[in-house]
Amino acid sequence: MVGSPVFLIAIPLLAAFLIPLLGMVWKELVRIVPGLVLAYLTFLSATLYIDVINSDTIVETIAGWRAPWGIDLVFSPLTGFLSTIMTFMGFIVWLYSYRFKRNVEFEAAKKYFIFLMLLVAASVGIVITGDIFNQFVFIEITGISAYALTAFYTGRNSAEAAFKYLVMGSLSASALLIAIIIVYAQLGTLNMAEIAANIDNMNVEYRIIAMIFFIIGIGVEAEIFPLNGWAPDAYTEAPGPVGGAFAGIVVKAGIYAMVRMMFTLFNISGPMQILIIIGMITLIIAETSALRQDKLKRMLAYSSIGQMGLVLVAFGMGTQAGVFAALFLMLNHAIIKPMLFLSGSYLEFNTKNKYIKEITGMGKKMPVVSAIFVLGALAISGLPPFSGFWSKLSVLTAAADENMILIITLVLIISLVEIVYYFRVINRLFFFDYDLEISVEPHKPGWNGMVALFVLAGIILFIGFYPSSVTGFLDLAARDLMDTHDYINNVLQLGQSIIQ
Amino acid sequence: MKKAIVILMLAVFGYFLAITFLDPQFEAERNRDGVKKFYLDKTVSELKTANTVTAIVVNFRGFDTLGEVTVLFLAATALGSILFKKRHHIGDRTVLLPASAIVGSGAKLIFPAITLLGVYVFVHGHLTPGGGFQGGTIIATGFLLMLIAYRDFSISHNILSVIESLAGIGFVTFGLLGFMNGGTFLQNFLGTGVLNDLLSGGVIPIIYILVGFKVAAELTGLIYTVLHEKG
Amino acid sequence: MDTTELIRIGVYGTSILLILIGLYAVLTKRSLIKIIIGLSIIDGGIHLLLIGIGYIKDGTAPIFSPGSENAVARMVDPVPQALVLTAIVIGFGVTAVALSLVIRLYRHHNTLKIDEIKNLKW
Amino acid sequence: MSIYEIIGGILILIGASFLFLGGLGIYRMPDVYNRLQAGTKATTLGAMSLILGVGVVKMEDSWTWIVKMAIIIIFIAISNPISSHALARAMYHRKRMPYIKGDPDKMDAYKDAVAEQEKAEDKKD
Amino acid sequence: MNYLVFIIGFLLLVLIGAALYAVYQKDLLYAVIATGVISLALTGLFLVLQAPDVALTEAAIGVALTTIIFIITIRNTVRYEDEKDNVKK
Amino acid sequence: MDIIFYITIGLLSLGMIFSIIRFIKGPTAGDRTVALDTMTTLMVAGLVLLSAVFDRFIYADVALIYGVLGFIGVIVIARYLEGAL
Repeated sequence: MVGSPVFLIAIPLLAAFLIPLLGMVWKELVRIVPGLVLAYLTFLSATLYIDVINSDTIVETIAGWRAPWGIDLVFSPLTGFLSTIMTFMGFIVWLYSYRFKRNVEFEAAKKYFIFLMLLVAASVGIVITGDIFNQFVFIEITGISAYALTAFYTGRNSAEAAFKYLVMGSLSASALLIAIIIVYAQLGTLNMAEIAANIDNMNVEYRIIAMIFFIIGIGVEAEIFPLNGWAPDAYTEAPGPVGGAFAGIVVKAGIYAMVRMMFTLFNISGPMQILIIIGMITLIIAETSALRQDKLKRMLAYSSIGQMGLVLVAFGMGTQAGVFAALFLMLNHAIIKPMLFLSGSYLEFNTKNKYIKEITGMGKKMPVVSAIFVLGALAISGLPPFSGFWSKLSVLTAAADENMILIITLVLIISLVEIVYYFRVINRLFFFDYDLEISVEPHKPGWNGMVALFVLAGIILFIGFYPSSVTGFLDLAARDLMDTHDYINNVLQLGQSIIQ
Repeated sequence: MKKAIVILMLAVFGYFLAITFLDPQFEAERNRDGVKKFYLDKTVSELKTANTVTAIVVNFRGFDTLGEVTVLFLAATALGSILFKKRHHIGDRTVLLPASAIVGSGAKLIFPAITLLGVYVFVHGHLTPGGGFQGGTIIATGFLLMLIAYRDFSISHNILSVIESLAGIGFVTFGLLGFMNGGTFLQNFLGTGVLNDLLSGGVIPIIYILVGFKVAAELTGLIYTVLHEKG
Repeated sequence: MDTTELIRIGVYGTSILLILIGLYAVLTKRSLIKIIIGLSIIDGGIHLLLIGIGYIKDGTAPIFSPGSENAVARMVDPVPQALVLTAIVIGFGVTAVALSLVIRLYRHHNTLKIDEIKNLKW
Repeated sequence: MSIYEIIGGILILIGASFLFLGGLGIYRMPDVYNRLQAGTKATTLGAMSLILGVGVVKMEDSWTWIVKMAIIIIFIAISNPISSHALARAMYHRKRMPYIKGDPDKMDAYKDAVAEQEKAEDKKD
Repeated sequence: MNYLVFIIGFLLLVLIGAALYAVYQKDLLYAVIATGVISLALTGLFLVLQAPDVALTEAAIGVALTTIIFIITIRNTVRYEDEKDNVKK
Repeated sequence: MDIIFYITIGLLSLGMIFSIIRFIKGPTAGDRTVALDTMTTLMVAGLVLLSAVFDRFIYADVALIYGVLGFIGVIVIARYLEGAL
């Protein structure tokens, strides 16, 4: 074993506290160290994940008190899978923004990389923790770094987007805290496994109310329908790579928290229908809004919300196949959406108002970046032979198994809508006449950005041609999520007590 | 119109809260003991920490505290980042008129006392109410008093950030030392002493003192940043 | 109705009222600082609620100072207190960030009114 | 009832009545300077007396109480005058005029003047 | 009826009153001072409800720091909720 | 002894009520700040009294810290009103 899951949180925090000191020694270190840390985290997470798949779930206790009393970290096939994706995407985002033009100034770069690293670490924390209050703390850390990153550029309307995000974020955090209070008052514990084991002792009425507050609390991170008003603005106003980090990392953590709560914590008949309804509303509203957007990043943001709605619909089927499809969608979205954000950020780098019409003709000036953007667009709208196709297909098969005609039609229509609005951009990129008035000079991408984009494109193509390479992992993860009993056993019965 | 919708929403929301918390059932059905008894017992028998809340904050749920310290660290950093200006100069505060001699000498008189009080609060965190956060806040407020009373009182941002970093590193290092010695992060690996002694509780007082230094440095930096910001 | 019951209902009811008042301020007030005041009122309500959960009849603080070592049965629940401690500090961090955002918004727009700060659709 | 309790009780009652009078003074006094007198002088004495009384009452059991009470008293003795001074000075710099004793008619005139001045002053902030 | 009920009831009333005042007051400075009063009542309540740790935290953070930071923000921005009451500097 | 505590608590509450009325009535910022200052002192006394009522020595820490920090808060407001913050 190379390390313990606790290092996934402890090392980034240590590095974050260390970076101001290192910056005094050599200024370049503030840029390099976060990358090293994120690379280490990716390595650690991947190694642990392979361990977990081959043997058993790792339950790491903290401060020597086992599960119901202390805080524990659960590194299971599901959480390991998600944390590996997140740390990897964090590394890619770091690589992309390593020499990002506006970050060259020392003070700004220092803060930017601290926020980015803590954003990744706290999102991993949301996923691997086994304690609801600890999850709340990590959600707040994610939130504050996200607010700071959203307001990072002083020139734009970013403060406004960040303020909006902050108000919604703290309201939802309050709701989450109320849910925690209800659960703690009734069951006297904060541990997820203990709650899941004792949930039957709780009055159904209180269970439902606590669940509603939980959904409100996590909904902001997970971008579900009434609570996603912040998302388009934050994605638009934040620095380009940060939009990618939100879509690839933070939202995944939010979705995870939500499904963990639904599947494991609250064992009520019917939550799955709630998920389907929420997901469908989110999906329809977001995709129709994406159709009307005239700014590239805003369109991508709505598309991201829509994808999350689709993920929720797939989770809401509640079957093994549905969960599998949802995880596949999450994997694809975690890779493709950041790629779109990163390449899109290059495309519109020098435009003034970030409108789609301003990038006309970029396909000829920046062919490689544009090609990668097109690849991402095709993949996310689910065209074969790219990876997005397989995930949409698995959603369709899962729905077909359950005879959910409505969902099948919806998914097909949504795919059509997605194709329409992505082709609008592709059309602008390649097939519109070069117009001197609105066209701008291209921004020359750095080597680091190109490496990041190529790695992502390679992964998409690889998954597209060999989908069977990931389905095994996804299957294990899906089984892990479905098996509540196993989770409780793993966490609560460590065998011998390690209390002295 | 909008207000009516809001009030309707609030009514629904309040109804949900009321049927939960004001219901006598809520009290009757709850599981009173839960983890509480275990904490109270173990605090005395194993950790030898008089203040159970401190034991929970630093040891049982020490991971939360690590996150909490990170939140403050992030808030201080975010404040610097959000209020960042292109030409970054910490200009003079536009003090229109200096504080009177009474406030000045009073501040001078009371500042060491406040600092001492803060130190007392976080050193005795495991015996009496209070601890790192409270003590750190008190010290930071003392610095604020000096900043208000004297226009030329200044604190080096570098020293603050060094203290902050060292304290944070110390916290995580103690956690990792626990990992090396006992097998789990933040585990207590020192002798626990006798209940109600100053030197009891193993690593708990040490960690709380580190937290105190960190919080004091962070909040002082935060106040300093906001105070020198002229809108 | 005995005393503990009365205290319980009073504390819970007030916390709920505080949460509602704060929420009302956040949703209807047009000044940015008022919104943040609303948020901090909500926080206060929730903290009170959490402390109220832990209170028991004739309770005493969970601190084993000399002379009260034997009061274990009377001690109130220490866990909500630890949680509130964490929540207060986190709430302060969020408030500080929010206020710095307000200062920056004022720098750009020269106003605190939410209606006039609408370059993005609210 | 021991001698400690009697002395302490008397001190506590004296302190409480001074604190009450301070609160009453805040309510009754005509202008801000007078209110400052009542609100800080009387309450400082009251708080000191009350705290001393508590220390004396508890002196029967242990001496630690009176030490801590003494610390609190010292802090109050230093801090309260400073804050009231700072407030008075702030009011003076805002050119808040004091109320000059006279017949009740002047009271209304004074109130009007204060309101006027306040309006004008606050605009400047 | 014992004195605890009286103290708690009194502080709860202060709490609600101060919260309403803070929400309805047009002058932001007064609203901020009212939040200080909310913290004051909360400190007392926490002590009565046997949570001295929390009372200490609320006293340190709620009464002093939050109020101070709000006031510094008001110093940096404007004092009144209604624009027309603010005279541009 | 109990009767003394009752009377004291009653007197303190009355003082608090008068300060609150002054706080609400105003009319100026100075009056409100004076009311806040008075409330702080009253609260310090009340907290000390509560620690005596509960007979827990350690509760007095809260009063001590409340007194110190409340005073700094009042000074900040005063400096703001002076226009000198």
